[in-house]
Amino acid sequence: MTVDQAVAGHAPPDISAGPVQSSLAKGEAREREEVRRGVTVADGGGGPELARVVPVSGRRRSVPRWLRRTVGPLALLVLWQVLSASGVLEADILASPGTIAATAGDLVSDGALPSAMLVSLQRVAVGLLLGGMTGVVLALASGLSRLGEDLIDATVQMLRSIPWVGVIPLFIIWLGIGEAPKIALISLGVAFHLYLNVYAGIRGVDAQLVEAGTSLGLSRWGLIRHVVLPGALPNAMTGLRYSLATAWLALVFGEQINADDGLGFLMNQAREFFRTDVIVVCLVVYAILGLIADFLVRTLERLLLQWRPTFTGQ
Amino acid sequence: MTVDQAVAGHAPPDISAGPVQSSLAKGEAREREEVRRGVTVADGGGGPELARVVPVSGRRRSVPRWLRRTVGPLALLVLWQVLSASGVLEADILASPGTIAATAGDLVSDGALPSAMLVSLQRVAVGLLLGGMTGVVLALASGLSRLGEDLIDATVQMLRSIPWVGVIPLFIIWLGIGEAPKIALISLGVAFHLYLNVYAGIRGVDAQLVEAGTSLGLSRWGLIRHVVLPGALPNAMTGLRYSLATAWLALVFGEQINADDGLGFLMNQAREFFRTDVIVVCLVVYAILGLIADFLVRTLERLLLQWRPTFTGQ
Amino acid sequence: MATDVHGSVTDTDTEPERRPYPGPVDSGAAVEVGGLVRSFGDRAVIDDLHLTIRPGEFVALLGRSGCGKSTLLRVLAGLDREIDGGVLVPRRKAVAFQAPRLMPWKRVWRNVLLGLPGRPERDAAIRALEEVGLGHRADAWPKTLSGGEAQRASLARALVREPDLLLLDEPFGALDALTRIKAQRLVAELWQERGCAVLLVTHDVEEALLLADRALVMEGGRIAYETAVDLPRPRDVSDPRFGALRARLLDRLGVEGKEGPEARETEPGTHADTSVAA
Amino acid sequence: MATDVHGSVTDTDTEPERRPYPGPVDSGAAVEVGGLVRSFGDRAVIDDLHLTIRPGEFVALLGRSGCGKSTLLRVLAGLDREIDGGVLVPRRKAVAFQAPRLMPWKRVWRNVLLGLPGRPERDAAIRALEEVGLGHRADAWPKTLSGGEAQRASLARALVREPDLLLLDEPFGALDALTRIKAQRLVAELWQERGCAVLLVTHDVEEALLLADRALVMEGGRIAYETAVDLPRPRDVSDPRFGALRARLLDRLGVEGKEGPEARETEPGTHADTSVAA
Amino acid sequence: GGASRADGGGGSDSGTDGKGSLTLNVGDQKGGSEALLRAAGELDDLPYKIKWSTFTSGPPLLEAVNAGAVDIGAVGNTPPVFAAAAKSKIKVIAGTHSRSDGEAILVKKDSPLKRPAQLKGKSIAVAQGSSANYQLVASLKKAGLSPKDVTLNYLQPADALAAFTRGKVDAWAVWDPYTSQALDQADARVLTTGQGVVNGLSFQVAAPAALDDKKKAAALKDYTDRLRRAQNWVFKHPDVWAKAWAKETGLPEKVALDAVKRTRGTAVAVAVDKRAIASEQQIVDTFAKLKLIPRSFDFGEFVDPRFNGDLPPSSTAPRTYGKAR
Ligand SMILES: Nc1ncnc2c1ncn2[C@@H]1O[C@H](COP(=O)(O)OP(=O)(O)OP(=O)(O)O)[C@@H](O)[C@H]1O
Ligand SMILES: Nc1ncnc2c1ncn2[C@@H]1O[C@H](COP(=O)(O)OP(=O)(O)OP(=O)(O)O)[C@@H](O)[C@H]1O
Ligand SMILES: [Mg+2]
Ligand SMILES: [Mg+2]
Repeated sequence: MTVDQAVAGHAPPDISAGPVQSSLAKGEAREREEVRRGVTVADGGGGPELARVVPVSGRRRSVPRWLRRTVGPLALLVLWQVLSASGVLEADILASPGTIAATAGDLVSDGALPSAMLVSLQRVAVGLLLGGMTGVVLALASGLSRLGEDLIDATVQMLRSIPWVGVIPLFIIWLGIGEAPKIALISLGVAFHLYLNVYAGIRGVDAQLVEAGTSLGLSRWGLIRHVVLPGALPNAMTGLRYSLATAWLALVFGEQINADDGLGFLMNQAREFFRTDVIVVCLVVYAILGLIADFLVRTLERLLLQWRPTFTGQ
Repeated sequence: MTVDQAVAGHAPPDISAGPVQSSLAKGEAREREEVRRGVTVADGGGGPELARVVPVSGRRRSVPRWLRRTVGPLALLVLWQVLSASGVLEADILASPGTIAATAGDLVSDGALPSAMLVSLQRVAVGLLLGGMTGVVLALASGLSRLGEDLIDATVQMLRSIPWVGVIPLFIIWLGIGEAPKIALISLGVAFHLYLNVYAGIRGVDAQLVEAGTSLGLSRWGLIRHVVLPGALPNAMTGLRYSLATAWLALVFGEQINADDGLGFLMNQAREFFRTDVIVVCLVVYAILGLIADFLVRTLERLLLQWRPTFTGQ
Repeated sequence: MATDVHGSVTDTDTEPERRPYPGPVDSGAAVEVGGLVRSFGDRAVIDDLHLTIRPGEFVALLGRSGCGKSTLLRVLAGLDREIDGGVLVPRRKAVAFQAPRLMPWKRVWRNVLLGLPGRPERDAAIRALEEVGLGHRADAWPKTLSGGEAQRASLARALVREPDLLLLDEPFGALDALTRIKAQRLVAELWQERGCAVLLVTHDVEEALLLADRALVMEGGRIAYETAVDLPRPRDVSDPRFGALRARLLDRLGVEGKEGPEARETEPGTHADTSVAA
Repeated sequence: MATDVHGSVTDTDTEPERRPYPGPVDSGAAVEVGGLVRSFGDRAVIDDLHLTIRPGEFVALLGRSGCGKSTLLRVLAGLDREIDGGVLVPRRKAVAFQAPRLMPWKRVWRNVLLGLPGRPERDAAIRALEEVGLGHRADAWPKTLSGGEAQRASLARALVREPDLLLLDEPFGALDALTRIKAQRLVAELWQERGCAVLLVTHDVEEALLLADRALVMEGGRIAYETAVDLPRPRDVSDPRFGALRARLLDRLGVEGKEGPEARETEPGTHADTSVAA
Repeated sequence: GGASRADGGGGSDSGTDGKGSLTLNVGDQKGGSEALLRAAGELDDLPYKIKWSTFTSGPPLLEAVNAGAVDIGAVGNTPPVFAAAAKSKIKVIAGTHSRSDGEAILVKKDSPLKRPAQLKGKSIAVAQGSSANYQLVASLKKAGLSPKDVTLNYLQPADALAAFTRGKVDAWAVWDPYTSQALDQADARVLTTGQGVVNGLSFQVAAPAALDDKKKAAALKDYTDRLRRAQNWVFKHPDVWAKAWAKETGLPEKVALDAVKRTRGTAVAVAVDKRAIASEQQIVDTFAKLKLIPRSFDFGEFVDPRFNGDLPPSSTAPRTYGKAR
């Protein structure tokens, strides 16, 4: 449910006009009571002011979720078009959606964009996998044991704040200029995000449930599998949201190193050669990737978190 | 409590040797029972195997938390020194801590680092403030109402995935080359991180508590203040963790724009000029900032989340 | 008796009904439910339920576990609106839920004051907590309370309010005998003083008969049985009429009904003729 | 009777005691507690408590709300180790907590099977759930259960295990009369069949006397009162000895003790002579 | 050109050309050496393999050289200065000399600024540490100004373009092809060029380890020869090259052709001789004075003259397509 729903059918008690209440205020209450009960049946009394509980239909949301969620992005698109058409947004500031679409069309038809996406997708997939595993394992190690936390958490918190651009030279020295440093960059970003959220999730699991699991005779691993991890899942989903976006963002840096294809490369090159329209196409692709990631995570959440009757509702 | 603790004093029931259990298995259980109760007082019976519940002292952790947390970072430092001293880590790969300390000393004594920190700190402060407010307000709008969510959430999820380097030219066009675009970049990073976590937090608040709040006659704002926000606080803390780091990281990009001072500038410049030692000093500064941020958030958490008996323990 | 007063009509201040249902709307009732349906999936947990509660009336609601009592309470509290049918309730309601639902991030005394108008003082909360025997735990975090303590805190939170309708969902379930008696007395006193309508969900037939003007039994999604408890107050469990009522109710609730007025004296409590095999 | 068998010593398989406490260690007991202290801050909720439960013994634990019953159970379950004193418990324990503590992310039937050794089948869970009248809700998410349903699921979860010690913390508190009787019967049957030791926390004196071999009253952090329930099974609440025991226990629990064997017949249930002012 | 790529596969293998057991790792930029050699047909009969690695700009390329990840790569006249200042493991082994008309200070067409001296007090965009940075300082000096007399706005080219277009800066010091692009698209005009102010050199920078390897050294020699021939080819076929270059980089063809005629096509291969070293040393000293590098050093230590051979001296005048636009 949302606050809307919660509050709508339920006006806040409007007692504010009354005198300041004492805890279980007796004196004043008794007087009122006498009036009402007819000890002094003055006006014959009357029931309290009633309000109708307005039914809401369970299936009132006929517009599917994903459709309603396109409203915002579409509105943005329309705004962009309107501003471009009306000349407020000059072409040299930001090309109109039409121009961008044309450029995108070119990039697709000459194969530049598809091949870039494909190359990047592979990197992202590997990076997500490696980084995801690292992040979750670290989070488990430090979430589940005090010793792990002492050793790992501060270290990760420290490394996490490091700007990875600055480490690219070191990466080149350590990992060469092949796929390794690119994937390492992606993995790093992913790992830190997952770590942070999964760790927070683990540390947010209700201790009562952990106790219950222990008392049911769950082994250490059973406890992790059946209690701790599911309990950390909502946070892990937030972590996944981050990770998906981060993996693609890391390309912008990763594909500075010896790349001649990929989304990040495309964007860097466009920036290098002032291809503003290509830059915007890349940005739009990123935005779409963001929407896809969001959709994926939402779907996952619907599947995995259906047990969760939270404020989210529906 | 940690799993360590939970499991240690409580060995998992070792019933695995027994035959497969039926739900409330009657047959086999009855036989055993008869033996035990003495229906066939064969061996005189015996109590079950007992285990001692080993007391743990409440104040067993004499080493303060923050001290134990320095172990990881210190170990890393020692490792670095050892590798450097033993020649495994050559100076041209990564200078030794000593060299770095010397460079840091130079940077401090000639005022470059302090002045950079000061300049950046101001930017970070303003950016944190603006971005923090924006992020929280957006998260509230979209966390609290369905309409808000439909309009805002997808849009933010989309914009969040955009690589901001690509947008710097637009920022310059819109905001000039003064402080504005730098602070805008910081704010953006901060806002997105806070948004994502606070939104997840709001949507993770127990619906039962929201109901309780509503039934207590809380107004919309009261509900937000007393139920939704406190419930979202654990996630907001994770968001804050992110934000603090992100604000400083955004400097690396923000201070590409017409800056001649600041930590990000220092680092970019060092990178441009192949000053590996300065880069490493910057990285170390970032790492220390990360530790400070972690310390701040932990302190805040201790203050604000003491009501929360989670797996965190103590 | 408290229940024989009902006065003139008050404005209901709501839009005209969308779906007319039988039964008076403009009576001076505190609760008016007509044709209420609440389904979860295919299962109609509440199915064409009708219920009127007069202002100042104390109604006890009994029924099997899972029969929909809490669901009805949530509807009356205005918390569940995925319903069909007409429901009229006072604006001012207070609820003590079946689970305590204390805000874990507020100390007990702040939980008690939550949502009260004005700037209520800590003292007010302490007084309320003392009435339920929890004064010493006022500064505790909710999650450190024992089961019964949490339930009492939740009760205190409902009772400091001054509602026209008090909804209590098994408020004494986790209390020991003595504490329970005290809490029952407290509720009775407050009800007497304030004259609000009370709907008390309970599994304890005696409790229902000691406190209520009327006892309802819910079954099959509706009020399947209803009986006025027209005993003088203070009530005495040893009163033969009490015993008769109890027997009838227990019978209705499915506990083997050996209990009649004549058998009463040998059949104490709700456990009637329960015997445990050994 | 089930409780008169105790046999030879079994190895306790633990390190030698750090803090010796009075009382036998090597007896064939199912639970051995000596000099147990558990403090929250300055307050010693359990203060020098001694308790021995024989294998196969059914013990009921009564006491005022907040007196430390659940705390004791948590210690016995091995969940709370910030204690002083000696505690010996069987390795195989099962607990039904006061709050249901179902894993919200597992459907009811999976909750029931959680932690069982081997690869128990869904059927096993369904059977256990049917015994507590919850077969039809086996596939529900825990948070959609009613209060009583959740409590029964939690009970079923404890009962499918085959422990040497069964710890039940007010397992019938949220159940209606009939369901409660059935659940009590179920526990009694299982206990009979398995011969495990049971520690049952309850607020219902009759329940305690119907089920237990021994009833304890906790007060001031220790077992302040203890009485054997040496009545033949099946027990009958109308038995005068039952009434006498109930009266004594109620008296000990602070409910005005008009009840004596002679007054029993007019004082049904735990509510004794409660009267509510009106 | 561009049809003969051996394997066009994705991944980091930008591609390999040639046959043989020896593999030369070449660092490149988009539209750089690879495109040049391919367009000129110099990759068709390679007796060794070349593995191409593409970088976005000179500095990361030199990082890779320093790390030994690539054997050789082409960069402008400034990145080696910084790399050398950081004691990177690099050796300059060959150079080209081209016109410096592309190194320009641009102003808007309608700007009141006519002479460099008028820049006093103005704000100027420049990428820190780029060749334009040196050009700006040198041009200012020539006009009797010091960097302190102007407001320097450090901006990367893409960002500077935005700032320049919207008039957030008064002038912009930049190099080709950005110069051509700005002239074409951003209503810019040239206030002054670097001709006669900067040395107009570009370098092939190799990893010392590769030079120490006899076989690789031979390949490097062959590689630089091929580059020199390709450069000659470019001069003769500016249109073909401009087209190929534009295709590689996404530059508009017109801009590419302008840039080729203004700068790129004018390059002649020259020796890294004393004179070249001296002119680089000048940059070193200037930057040291500006505190862009911690201290001055001898640039000669980072030069390996072994391939100078019969190459013309670095003072050789670049070619020209006649009057630069
Ligand atoms: N959100 C839900 N989704 C599906 N079924 C639900 C949901 N909420 C409640 N139910 C079911 O509706 C029925 C009625 O629930 P309710 O909580 O009203 O029972 P109750 O009468 O209060 O029982 P108890 O005495 O055990 O508290 C139960 O069977 C319950 O499982
Ligand atoms: N973590 C804690 N911190 C502080 N006090 C606590 C904590 N846990 C329990 N207590 C207190 O210890 C006392 C005993 O709690 P316990 O839960 O054992 O009571 P109980 O006998 O089970 O009561 P009930 O019948 O109400 O469930 C209570 O007053 C409770 O408030
Ligand atoms: Mg209920
Ligand atoms: Mg308890």
